[in-house]
Amino acid sequence: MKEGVPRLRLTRLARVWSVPCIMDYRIKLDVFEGPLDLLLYLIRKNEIDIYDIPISLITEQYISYLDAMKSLNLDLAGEYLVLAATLLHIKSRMLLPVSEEIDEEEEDPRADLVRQLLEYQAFKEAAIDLDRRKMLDRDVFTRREACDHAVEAPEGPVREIGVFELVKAFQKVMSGLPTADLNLDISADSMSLSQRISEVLDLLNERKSLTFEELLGEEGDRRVLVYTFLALLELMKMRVARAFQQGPYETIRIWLAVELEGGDADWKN
Amino acid sequence: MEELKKTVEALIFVSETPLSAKKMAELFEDASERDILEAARELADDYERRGGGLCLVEVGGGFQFRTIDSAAPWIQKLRGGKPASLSRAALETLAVVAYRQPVLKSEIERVRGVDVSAALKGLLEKNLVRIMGRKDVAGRPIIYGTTKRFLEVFGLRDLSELPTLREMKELTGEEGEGLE
Amino acid sequence: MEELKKTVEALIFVSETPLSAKKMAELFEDASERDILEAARELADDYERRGGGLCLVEVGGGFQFRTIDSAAPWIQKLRGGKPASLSRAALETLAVVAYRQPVLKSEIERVRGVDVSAALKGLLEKNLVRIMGRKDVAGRPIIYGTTKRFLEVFGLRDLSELPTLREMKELTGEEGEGLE
Repeated sequence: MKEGVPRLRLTRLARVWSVPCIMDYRIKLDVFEGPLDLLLYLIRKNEIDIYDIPISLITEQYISYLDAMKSLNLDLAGEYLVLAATLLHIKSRMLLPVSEEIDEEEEDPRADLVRQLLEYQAFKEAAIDLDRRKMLDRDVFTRREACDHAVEAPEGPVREIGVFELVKAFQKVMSGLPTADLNLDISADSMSLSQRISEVLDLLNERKSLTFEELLGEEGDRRVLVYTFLALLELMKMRVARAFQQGPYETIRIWLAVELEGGDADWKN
Repeated sequence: MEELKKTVEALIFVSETPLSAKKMAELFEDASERDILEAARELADDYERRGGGLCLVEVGGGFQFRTIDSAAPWIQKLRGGKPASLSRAALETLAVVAYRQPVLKSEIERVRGVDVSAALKGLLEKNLVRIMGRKDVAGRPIIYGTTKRFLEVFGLRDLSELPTLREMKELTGEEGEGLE
Repeated sequence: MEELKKTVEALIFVSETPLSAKKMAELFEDASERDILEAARELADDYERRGGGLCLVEVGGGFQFRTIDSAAPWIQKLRGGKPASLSRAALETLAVVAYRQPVLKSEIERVRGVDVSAALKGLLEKNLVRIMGRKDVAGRPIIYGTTKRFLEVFGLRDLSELPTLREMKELTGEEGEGLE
């Protein structure tokens, strides 16, 4: 989409609103950024005070707009229907007789919607402000490095990397695997487990052996407790740690099954 | 021209991203961050007074040379291809992230009233938005914020330079909407 | 400054390689190669007379901005201390370690489908990956995991803040829309 196109379309839209035809609706569809945007448009078109929206009128126009979209078999995002339901609900509440006493305390049924519209309007304007700024690589340009491939310097600091880049890299690697291997379920939980495994390893490395209680007693948090236990099971499965118990009811002691690499501070940091 | 000022000019020129006075100060033994800041701002004034094709701007916490905007059509012609531009969905999403950060996806969706997955993904890919971590509530949702690149692209010194959000502005009388 | 001269300055500035007057002339309808050559040489004179940190030189059949010689040591110092970015191989290896830790080299290689010795070595040197121990099986293979420094570089509090693949899939699930 070229810059300036939305404005062009909106102007055109305003002009043709009263003479609907298939093409116009098609144009209208991608002009709006969602139900709130459409509602703001209707309010502006009718020159309505946003603090005193005639709900019947707006609801009617809003719904006939949705009907038109549906009749054209255009994809109607669920969000449009949700707002339609909200409008109908407000309309029905407005029809209820209000008793005098609670009138003062009871909020106008439209209040929430108005707040939402005003908030959205503010961000819509903020978006326009952003777009009006001199944008790099659109309005202003900087020098480009002739050839800047990511060359790894063996030493020296590493540039800060966005988490998104890391996930993308992982996604890319995983996409090359058969689906059985994908394991899309890497959840926050398994990451917490990794974290705990690493911590338990550090602790074992430092202290050589620990009692079960010492290990579990480190943190009071129930969640951490569970992770500690799972981490221990994982380490035993990997045969990195071993647990010994002298006899029933005796203290369980955890040992490192293998020597960790030297005392190198590098991997303990 | 003074030696320090010359060097500062050369350093800013070769840096790929906005170069801060602090970073430059680390290179020199006998010049303070303050001296450097002064030299860089003098340079920026020089370029403005000269009124040529380049300007030196303070952006994203540093200094960067840029072309004047009147040259944009010719540069686009030289480089070929489409100019970088953001859709309205992207701009609105970016605005919510910028003003509300640290912010959750659900909050952006509440404000915009639509699903923002695609827009958010595009902004992450363009490195305008970043993942800041997770919120310590049930479900531990991801927290989003803007990047340094965001400041650079929109020519902002820092986030405080964003204009105030006109949140409670009356809607009536506001005509001529749409992006320009 | 004359409009053509400004534009010529901006064009030379943004060009990655020396830009010839001929190539610039192709962009303009109402300026000849000769006009452009004249403007560019005037600019070169301006910069020389100014005696700043930059100069405009005629090289390889075109014009190019360069920094003055005396700035070279500082530029080298700036570049030397510049944080390096990770290569794709390193980033992918790091991603596998991060998401699959505690992990063996053989597992990383199975996933990536290539030898990862060099990448792992680099990540160990950069202190992004660490040896967590050895697995108590034949050959006692080394177990790898990420470091605290890793969290710092990615701005995370702990590993559980890493987005899950499912969350990313939710963002990337929708096609089209958003940005172009």
